[in-house]
Amino acid sequence: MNIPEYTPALIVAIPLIGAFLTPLISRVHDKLRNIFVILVLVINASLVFLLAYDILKNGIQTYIFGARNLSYPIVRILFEVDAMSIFMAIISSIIVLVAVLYSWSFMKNNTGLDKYYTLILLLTAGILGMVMTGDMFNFFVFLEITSIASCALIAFWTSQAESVEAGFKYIVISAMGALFVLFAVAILYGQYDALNIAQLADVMQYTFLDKIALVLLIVALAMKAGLVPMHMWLPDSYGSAPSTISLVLVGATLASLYGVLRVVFTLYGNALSTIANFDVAVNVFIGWFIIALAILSIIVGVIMALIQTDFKRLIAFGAVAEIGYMFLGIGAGLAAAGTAYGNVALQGGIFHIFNDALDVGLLFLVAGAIYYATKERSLNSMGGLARNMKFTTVFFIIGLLAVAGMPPMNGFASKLLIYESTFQLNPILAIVAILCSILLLAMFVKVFYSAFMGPELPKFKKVKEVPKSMLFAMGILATIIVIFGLFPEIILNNIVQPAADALLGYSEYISQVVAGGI
Amino acid sequence: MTEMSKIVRTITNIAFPLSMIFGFYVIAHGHLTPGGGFQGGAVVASACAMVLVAFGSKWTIGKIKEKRLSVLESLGAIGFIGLALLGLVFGIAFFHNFLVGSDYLFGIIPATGSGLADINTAGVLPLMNFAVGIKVIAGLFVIVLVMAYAATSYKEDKK
Amino acid sequence: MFTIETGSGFWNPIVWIIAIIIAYLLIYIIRGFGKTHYKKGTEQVKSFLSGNPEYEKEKMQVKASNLYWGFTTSLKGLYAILKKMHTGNATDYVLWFVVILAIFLLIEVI
Amino acid sequence: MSTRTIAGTIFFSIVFAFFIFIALMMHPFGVLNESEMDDYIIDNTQEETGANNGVTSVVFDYRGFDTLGEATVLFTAVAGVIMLFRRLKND
Amino acid sequence: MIYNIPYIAVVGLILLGMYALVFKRNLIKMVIGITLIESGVNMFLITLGYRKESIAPIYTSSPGGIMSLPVPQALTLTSIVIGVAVTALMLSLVIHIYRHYGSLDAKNVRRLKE
Repeated sequence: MNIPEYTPALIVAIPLIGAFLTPLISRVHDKLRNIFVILVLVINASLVFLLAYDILKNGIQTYIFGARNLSYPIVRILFEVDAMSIFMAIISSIIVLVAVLYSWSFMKNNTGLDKYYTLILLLTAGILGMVMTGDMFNFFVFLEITSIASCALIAFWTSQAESVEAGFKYIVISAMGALFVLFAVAILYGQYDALNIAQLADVMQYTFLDKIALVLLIVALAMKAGLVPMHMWLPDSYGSAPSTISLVLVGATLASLYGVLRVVFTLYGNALSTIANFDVAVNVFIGWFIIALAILSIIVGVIMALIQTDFKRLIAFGAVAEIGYMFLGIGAGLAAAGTAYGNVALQGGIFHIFNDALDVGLLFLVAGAIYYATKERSLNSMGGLARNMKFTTVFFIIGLLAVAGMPPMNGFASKLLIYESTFQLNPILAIVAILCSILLLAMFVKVFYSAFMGPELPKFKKVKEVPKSMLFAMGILATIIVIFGLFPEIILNNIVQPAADALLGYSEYISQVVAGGI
Repeated sequence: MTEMSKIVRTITNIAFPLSMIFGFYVIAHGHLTPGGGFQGGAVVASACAMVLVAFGSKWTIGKIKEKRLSVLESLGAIGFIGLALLGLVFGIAFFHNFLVGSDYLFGIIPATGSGLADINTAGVLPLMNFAVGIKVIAGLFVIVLVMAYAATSYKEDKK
Repeated sequence: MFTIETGSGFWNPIVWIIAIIIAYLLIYIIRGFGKTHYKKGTEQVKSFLSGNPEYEKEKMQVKASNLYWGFTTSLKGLYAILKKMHTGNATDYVLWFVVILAIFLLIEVI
Repeated sequence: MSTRTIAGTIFFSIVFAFFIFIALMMHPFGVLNESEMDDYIIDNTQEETGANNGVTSVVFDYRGFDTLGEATVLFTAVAGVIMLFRRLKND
Repeated sequence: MIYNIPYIAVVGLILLGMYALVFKRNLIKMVIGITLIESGVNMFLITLGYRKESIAPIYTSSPGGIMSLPVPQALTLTSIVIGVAVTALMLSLVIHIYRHYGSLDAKNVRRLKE
């Protein structure tokens, strides 16, 4: 089956049109608006899947905006969608769809829902644009859309001081990070008079200024991805936002992680692999720096999570540790580029992106379900909830096992890849990773014990199971987790491996645009 | 914000139409002279903000509700993205300038090099300028209006 | 379809599930060898707290912040440092960014 | 002086030094290394887009998608501000 | 050296903004810091597009001669509007923070910590 060539443009345009129409439709009727938003996202997700099928079969898709003269495409903005981009697009479209389904009952009693849904659609458009664009400045624009929309959504419950505070911290951090990204883009533009990623990667000479631009890009995007010690905004904002928003924010954070990957492997892929510095290739320096911060993330994340009493803040610190695992895989893939275990590490890191989004997302939804049923946030005042919320408990157990990397859930498959490959790089890394994985399990067992087990508390006697739409949304994520756990090879070979190959095969990405490939 | 003195209000009454006209001029000639939808929109929005400052936020929000402005902004945005989509329908790509070189409105291609201004050029660019102009006017004004009104009403609630 | 190769080993969830089922069967069989004196509704099921009276059910629940008390106490020094790091002050967040930027610039460029 | 001030000053001055290096290493002001893409736009703007104003032709035609993103940013900010100052139910 | 003075001004603006972000505790001053960084970056983009003795890239009654680059100007336009949006949102959050905490000192605005 052939899909039209303009599908990549439609994938960004449809949520945008949906967002512009939502305020008008919500003047008509509230339910109509909810159905409309879900419809838009379902159409969008199906387009993403169609495009994914096409890309995995036929290779990179390029789309030039407003082209008449095809001989010189780099003046225009173009979308360049390879297997890695579509991998991220699949993750974010699933996550957003689940979040919107969950919001139907979860957010029902709030005012300002028309803006809420508008902002969610804008956030979707931002994430999808970020992962599909082939232009550095366009990347910056979508980064800003993502951060502004998520900042407004974090502060959605304006009556709570914590939400507003977290929103402010998030916007300060993300505005500064985005401005440094823009600064780096401007440095690159000043040197090579180009903004296209492929064109820049082709002409990159790795001068002094390029090095500084690389550092600025990596640090700014890593901060937006929540790498320790620049992670402190992350527990604040994940913990204070509504649960659905925490779920979507995971997608936004992972899009920044995608930015790091794209910068290191594609934009500087050409430069890093050819130029050696002090007899050691430059990518080894960067790789080890990322590994060091990743190990720090894992340790700090789990250690801090153990003492948290706020449910969502605890999960957020767990998410910091998970991000550390991803960066560990990526850093090992960079430090050992070209070797077999380096590739395995990279695959593990990329596979873990998907698993992290699902696992942490499911846990956030469970936290939201508990908040919906009991209006409690602190773990100290919970207890015995398993008696009245059976389905939620089952979903929590699935999420717990998955996030801690227990077999046979999906988290184990990706973590195994990371452990075994980093063991060949340096055994200490693998040991620390496994130990912290145990601590991760311990901290979620603590949550399980204090929230779900124990005697039934008198104030929770009347607690009921959450509505069906919320259960349905959690069920989708839990099902995907179990399927991924049982059939890891299918996922690995069909989605993850092409994504890793697309990252390593930067020359193909470049030749699509530069060498007259269009 | 509360109402200001009579002098300020009178001067605003005189200056407001002038700045509106200047803003719309900048929007309309965006494809010929320096300026465009954003710049002109900002000029018009600051004219509206001047009214807000002079007459107070309560009076202004009585004249125009922020919901109406929000709808206007949505319409501007839909117009912009709709023009882009029309490029896909009538032309060859998203954001394709399908009117240039056609016999319709704004279809003339000017002579290369320095020349006099001809407003009937540039294809969809003037239309996009107008869509963006409307969007920016509504957007910037609604930000100022909502912030001012919220500050005023909060003070009154506290009293 | 089920097996993933990791370069130095493999992982197959189906084999694992079969193994865990066998393990559970074994446990169940071993459990069958135990004594069968357990009777419901007698003194046997009541908890025995060295002769002290039993507390109310609600007070028996260990609160979340008291769990892993030993772990957190033994790592008190580490926790003091980490808590000091997480000031919650927005300017400190920016300072950490500057610190990492400076270190990375020194490592990478020089 | 607290530890924070000292550490801040040290790391800030390192970043300061590197940024000054950036300023010194850039190409001289007004003398461009590369201008192929922009020359193409300057030469072809009238023919391809029909606009006399090169900047507008870039904003709405060559890089029109950026402008859509920019309009979306403004739309997002407006939605966010209206949402933040909405009337809550309990008052 | 003398040719790089515009870049030094740019870097000075960015560093000034960073200084305000790191060492000032007032939230409004932090917002000002972000805006300073943003103006610095915008100025950087504009300086990149300048050619010696060039005119604006507009053909309407132009005197003729080489033109400065149009792309950086378009990028700056985009970046300015984005900056306006970010500033508006930050200021509305600051208003809310002041309502909740009664203070604009970053030292007091930290209920979320540890």
